[in-house]
Amino acid sequence: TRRLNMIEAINEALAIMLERDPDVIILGEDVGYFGGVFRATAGLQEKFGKTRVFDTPISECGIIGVAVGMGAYGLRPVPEIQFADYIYPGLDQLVSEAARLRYRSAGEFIAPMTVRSPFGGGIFGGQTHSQSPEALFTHVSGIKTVIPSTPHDAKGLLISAIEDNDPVIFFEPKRIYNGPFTGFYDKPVEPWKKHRDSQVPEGYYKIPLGKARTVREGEALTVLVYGTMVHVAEAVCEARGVDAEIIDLRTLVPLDIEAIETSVKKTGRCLIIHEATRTSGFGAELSALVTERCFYHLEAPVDRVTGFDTPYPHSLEWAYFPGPVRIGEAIDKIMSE
Amino acid sequence: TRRLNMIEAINEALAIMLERDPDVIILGEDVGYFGGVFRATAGLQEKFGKTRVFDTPISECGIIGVAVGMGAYGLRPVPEIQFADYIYPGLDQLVSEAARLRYRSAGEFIAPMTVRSPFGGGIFGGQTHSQSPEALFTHVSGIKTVIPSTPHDAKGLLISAIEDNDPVIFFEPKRIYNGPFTGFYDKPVEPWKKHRDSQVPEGYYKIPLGKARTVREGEALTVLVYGTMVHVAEAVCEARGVDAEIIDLRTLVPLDIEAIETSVKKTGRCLIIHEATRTSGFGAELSALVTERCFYHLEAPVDRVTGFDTPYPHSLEWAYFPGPVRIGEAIDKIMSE
Amino acid sequence: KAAAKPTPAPSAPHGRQKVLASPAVRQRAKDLGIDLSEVKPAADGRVRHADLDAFLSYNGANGFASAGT
Amino acid sequence: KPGAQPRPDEACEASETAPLTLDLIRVLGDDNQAHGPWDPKLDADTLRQMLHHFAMVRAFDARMYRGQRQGKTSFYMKCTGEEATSISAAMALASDDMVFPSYRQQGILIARGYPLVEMINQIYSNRGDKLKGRQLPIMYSSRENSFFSISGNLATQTPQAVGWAMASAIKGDTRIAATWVGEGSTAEGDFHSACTFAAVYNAPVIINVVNNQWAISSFSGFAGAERTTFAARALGYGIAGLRVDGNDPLAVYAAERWAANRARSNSGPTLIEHFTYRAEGHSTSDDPGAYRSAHEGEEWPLGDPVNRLKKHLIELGEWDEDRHAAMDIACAEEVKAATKEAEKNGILGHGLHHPFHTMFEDVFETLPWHLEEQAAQAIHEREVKWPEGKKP
Amino acid sequence: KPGAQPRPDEACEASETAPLTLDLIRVLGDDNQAHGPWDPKLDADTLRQMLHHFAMVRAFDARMYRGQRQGKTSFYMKCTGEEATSISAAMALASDDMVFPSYRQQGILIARGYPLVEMINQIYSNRGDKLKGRQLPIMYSSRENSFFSISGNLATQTPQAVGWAMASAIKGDTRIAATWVGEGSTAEGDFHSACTFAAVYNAPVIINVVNNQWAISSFSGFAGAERTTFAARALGYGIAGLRVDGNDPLAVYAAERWAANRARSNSGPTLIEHFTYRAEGHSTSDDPGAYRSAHEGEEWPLGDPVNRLKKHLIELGEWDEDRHAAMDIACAEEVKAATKEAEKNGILGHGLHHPFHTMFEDVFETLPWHLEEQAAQAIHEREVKWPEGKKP
Ligand SMILES: Cc1ncc(C[n+]2csc(CCOP(=O)(O)OP(=O)(O)O)c2C)c(N)n1
Ligand SMILES: Cc1ncc(C[n+]2csc(CCOP(=O)(O)OP(=O)(O)O)c2C)c(N)n1
Ligand SMILES: [Mg+2]
Ligand SMILES: [Mg+2]
Ligand SMILES: [Mg+2]
Repeated sequence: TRRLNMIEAINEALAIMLERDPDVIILGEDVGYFGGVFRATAGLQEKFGKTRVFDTPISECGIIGVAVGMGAYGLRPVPEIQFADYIYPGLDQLVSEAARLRYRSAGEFIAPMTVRSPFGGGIFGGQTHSQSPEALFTHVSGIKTVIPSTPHDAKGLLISAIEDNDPVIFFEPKRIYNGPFTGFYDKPVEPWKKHRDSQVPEGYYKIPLGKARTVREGEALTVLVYGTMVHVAEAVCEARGVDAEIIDLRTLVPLDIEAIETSVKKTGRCLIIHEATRTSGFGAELSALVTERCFYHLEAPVDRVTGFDTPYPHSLEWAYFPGPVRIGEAIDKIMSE
Repeated sequence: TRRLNMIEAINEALAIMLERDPDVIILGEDVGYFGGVFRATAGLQEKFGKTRVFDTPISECGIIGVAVGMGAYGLRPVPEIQFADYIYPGLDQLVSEAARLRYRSAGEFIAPMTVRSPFGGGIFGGQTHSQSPEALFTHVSGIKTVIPSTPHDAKGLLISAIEDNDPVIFFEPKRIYNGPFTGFYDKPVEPWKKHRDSQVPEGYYKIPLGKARTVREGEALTVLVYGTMVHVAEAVCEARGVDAEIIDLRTLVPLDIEAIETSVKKTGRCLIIHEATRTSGFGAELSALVTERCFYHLEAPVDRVTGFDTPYPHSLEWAYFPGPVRIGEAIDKIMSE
Repeated sequence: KAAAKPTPAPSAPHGRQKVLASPAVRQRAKDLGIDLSEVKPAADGRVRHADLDAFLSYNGANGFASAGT
Repeated sequence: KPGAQPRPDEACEASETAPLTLDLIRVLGDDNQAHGPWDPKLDADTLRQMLHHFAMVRAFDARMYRGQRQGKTSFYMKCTGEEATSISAAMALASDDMVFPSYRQQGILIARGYPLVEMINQIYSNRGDKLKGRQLPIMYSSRENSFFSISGNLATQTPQAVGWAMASAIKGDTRIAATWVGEGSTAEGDFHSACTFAAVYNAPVIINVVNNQWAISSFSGFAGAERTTFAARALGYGIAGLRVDGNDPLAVYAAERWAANRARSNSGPTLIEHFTYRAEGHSTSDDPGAYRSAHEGEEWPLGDPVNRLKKHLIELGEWDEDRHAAMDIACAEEVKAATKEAEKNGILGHGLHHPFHTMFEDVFETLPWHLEEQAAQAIHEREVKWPEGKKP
Repeated sequence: KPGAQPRPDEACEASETAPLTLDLIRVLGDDNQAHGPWDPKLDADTLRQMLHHFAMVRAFDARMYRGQRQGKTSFYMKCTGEEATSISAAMALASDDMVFPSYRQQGILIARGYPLVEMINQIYSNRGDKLKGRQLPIMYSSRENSFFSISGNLATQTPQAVGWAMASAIKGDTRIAATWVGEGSTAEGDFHSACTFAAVYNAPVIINVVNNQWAISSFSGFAGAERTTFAARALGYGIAGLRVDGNDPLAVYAAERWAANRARSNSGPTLIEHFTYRAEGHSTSDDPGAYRSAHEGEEWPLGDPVNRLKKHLIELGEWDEDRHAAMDIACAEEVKAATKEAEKNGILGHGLHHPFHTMFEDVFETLPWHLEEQAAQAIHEREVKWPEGKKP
């Protein structure tokens, strides 16, 4: 193992899959010659050629649409959507076509694509470079939603996603591409190389989709979280000295319900954290599931800490962001019930 | 008041608003000369002319996109999307543009449009004429989601929606256009004219957005429901003799939280019903809210009865539909806890 | 247990007397065979584990067996 | 006019086709003979085979339409008057070229020999339906016949076809892709994506725009037809474009073959507008009387393609009225027999559907826990509704 | 070549413009004189005003770029080399014609006299920002100046412009709409919707495609430029199309005025391709060195529009180098002064932002309960972080 940041880990996963499987191809805006606006595909076109890694017209509909056709042919496309905020023009091809193709053709045709897309805020990107639309995809049958939180996981999950025969949306928390941001925006962010989970094995390895990761064990409270917020949650629990069990979901669909149930039944308290807007965010589903499955174990109301129900504002982004204060107070409240 | 079915009530609301406000215009696929595939706009072009009511190219993106521009000009467009299943190509214009225009321009420009769209299943329409995508819109900040369940409400809510200065998505439960379907698909559906809520006042009246309707009062259980499922819920409670308080939400965003809280605190039990797929459906948000706000009053887990997490299947649609058996068993379970 | 006791309560004018408690407290009470409405709640009207404990030790003195932890 | 259109080399510059995008390629004249450079010079056997496919589709449409009216299924769509745009086009392709049709190209399946019984099973969504009753009638899929799964969402198949063609090119495969889309549907953004990607990557694909002049109740002007032709869209992207009389089976065949040869030799994509006429209602849910005059249909603006091909064959001395009448009867019989056969597997809503568990299969490759739970619920509900022994 | 392009009547058939979609309308020659029928014959005052706007935008871009580098804001985008495509075009419109720009048309605001301080307030997202700090820098909005709110989502403004124009026509208003979209962005479905709706409803709109040859790192070929021009897209829809040298201020003015007159007289929409060159990086987040050669930029393929206009004025005897140098200094001073003024309202991230409650306003016309609750939470958090007296 070496220490990699998240972009390097993703780049490595892509390179490995391009190498191993001649049917894997990468397409998207600026992913080819330039290597992607976040450099996730840097060097890949040079290494694998223009038929394996190529730039596309600026049409998310076209990018996903041709990927559906390529999947039907037998390729395993890995399209990039430059920012999750820009996925909507391609949404119909993703939710009405890719996600339903296996079902509607009774398995005759499949869409084994992995749509990579940077998501989330905290980079002063304003309302169109900061969104977290993951909940929308979890409502659609037939698509898997995967969100890594560390370089180690990013590589292993991305390889699993690419090998998966179902369409996967792979959201990359761009705020932590370069370091595990903990929500203390006025302090410098540590680089990944200092973090335990930047240890990335060389070569091919997989992390199964649908399996959560216990970030730390605890008895007092279960925290359900994913992406950037994993690190914020961890830092806050650390700072408050709460004996929290932090579960990084890694995959929203399919969900590791067993890990969730076991933990909440143990702790009797559950806090859910995400950066996305609150109403009908994935936190709502988690809250409903916990209530349905762990009801009589609950000592306190399941609570959600989320982004607000507004567009992501440019200048007030740290007021919007579900940071240490919001999380800390929610923890205090749950623990005091 | 006269007795109208839902299509007639909607048609009347549109006619009244076209009459009252010269800035109201109607556009959509087949809405003009023909009067809409469900006849909701029948006669309106003839009466108000081709500049007020007109057919469009088959481009949901264009329909919503031009409506945004028309709204910016000062018109009050009422676009129709022929089936909710076909809204995705126009989703970006709706969620990234219409919904955020007031916010991003700090009120300089608004998008006071009402997007009407038939939704829901039960008509053997297969997976592309049966969807209930309302949850997606509730996750987006800046758009209101309205769903009527009776001719009386349809007219009053639609008038409110059109007069509202925010974008509204107005989902019409197509299964009950002609009669209040109660889920007993093997029995003939009564026509609206026999139903109490087909009494529709003549002329202009409004039902405020954000106010739920108590369909019936009860002490034993709160049922949160909207659209077609209101009638199914009522029939099942009737059949089982459960003293349920049935709340027809009418507006999902903004939600009538007061009505919900008051009722659940009274009954201590809550069942949520919708036809949409379960995972991350609006039921999840309702469940989370009830848990957050009525936790210590709950005597049983909040439960959801929903469509399954599959595309709407053509031949097995009654196995998919959250009908009397699924609802009845859920009620029994909640009441036995 | 759908049948509602028509005992009027000041806070819930239309229904049976409501006991406020977390599901975990309700479950424990149920396991212990305790009717929550007989437990004296705290000032905020809610029954907590401590209130159950107090109820148990009070009734324990009257011959009930302790449920342990 | 028939025979007057020049036929450029298949490897020509796209711009050379510009005049053809505003013209109308025709081969069959009023004299029922083939004219000009676009005459595909098909032998009589091939022509008779084509005619037979035409007759079969028409017989099939007639019976399925009636079946829907009789309550055997929920929905049906005819292609009356447009038979050549699918059948003649499909015959000009290799049988393993991949097609991405819209919902009105049942002719392709017929031309490729897909069994009628399978089609009817799908339409009835019965126990024999290979798509497990999941799809609306006529939304076929046949991987074996290189026929892509039909979507209810208009125009989505067009960029998919381009993607398939790009994949074929990447892999050095000789197969090409062809897609069909209604003129009304060309307004969708997907169509624009398809044309843009086809142009940028020089994809070996044929984009067939079936301009039947109607989109449900909206005449083609609402897709822009009053401004220019649909073939002219090709000019906008700098790809080859042809406009063909879609009711002239020979012209359709020739145009499609031209485009197929062009694609196969890596000379690029072609957009073909098939100018035709939707002779019947949009679907069984439609009432065309509400928006177009009753005799508009009778006028068959371009002439019934079946009739035109029949007369051509008679003119060639290769066919006669008696054989034609006999063929029509034989087709009707064959369809009837297939219908009977399919009905053994059940009709819609009469119980002989696929087992409830199939509803949860193929959402994903394997069932995650939540679908397993939901499947158990559905099966449980079935038992509640129809306890052991009671027929569902 | 300059002056050689015919200028059809503004009310001509769209098809008459076909040759112009493949040509390049030019007015200014190497001799720095205006040539041919497209010469807009502007008076010297107007030309000087135009030149002043050019200089001002360039000074503004230079300073804002530096400001971003100095950490005063998060983001900036220059329009260097493309000044004419917004300024000269805007000057050819009526001041109350509605514009739907993309993000690189700051020139329109300058041309319409929008105060620099307001622009900078927006860029700094400070307390003075009329958009309340909500939008990414340069995403201006000014209803007063008939300048539509800029979106981060590419091409979405194009059907909106068409809708505005349709509304104007419905209301019998004489105002027209104009929109700007990058050549890369024409691949989006929205652009296709815009063209289709413009064609179908004959909307009084101008669709300006700014072909600056680059879309971030992707050259225009990825939008289809190797196949045909972007102006040729107009042919596909049967609307008028013009292709103009976007670095020739007189040609841009003339083409835009032609299209405006056409639209205003109800003769229909026009698509104009402005062929130009993005002389700098895509934005402050970009590193063009990674994908294009360093001297590509230096070559200024079509000649710097500022320089060309300056030389023309000098050639006319209406300008000289000294006045030009003085103007540049004056512009820089004016920008500097405006910057100072704006900085009094704060710079990004330094506390002088709008109050927290504004974050929840304008989501809807009035705040529903859930936003009221969330606003209270945000304000509470503020108090926790910065208790009374402690500066945030
Ligand atoms: C995205 C989408 N929007 C709307 C519809 C509803 N719809 C079904 S068919 C149709 C008309 C299509 O007309 P055309 O493309 O000309 O094809 P034709 O029916 O004439 O073959 C419409 C609007 C749909 N299926 N998908
Ligand atoms: C829908 C959408 N997709 C992708 C992006 C990311 N993006 C921002 S600018 C840009 C390039 C646009 O190029 P072009 O249209 O040529 O405009 P230019 O920058 O050259 O003015 C891209 C891909 C976006 N903003 N919106
Ligand atoms: Mg995959
Ligand atoms: Mg058609
Ligand atoms: Mg560009």
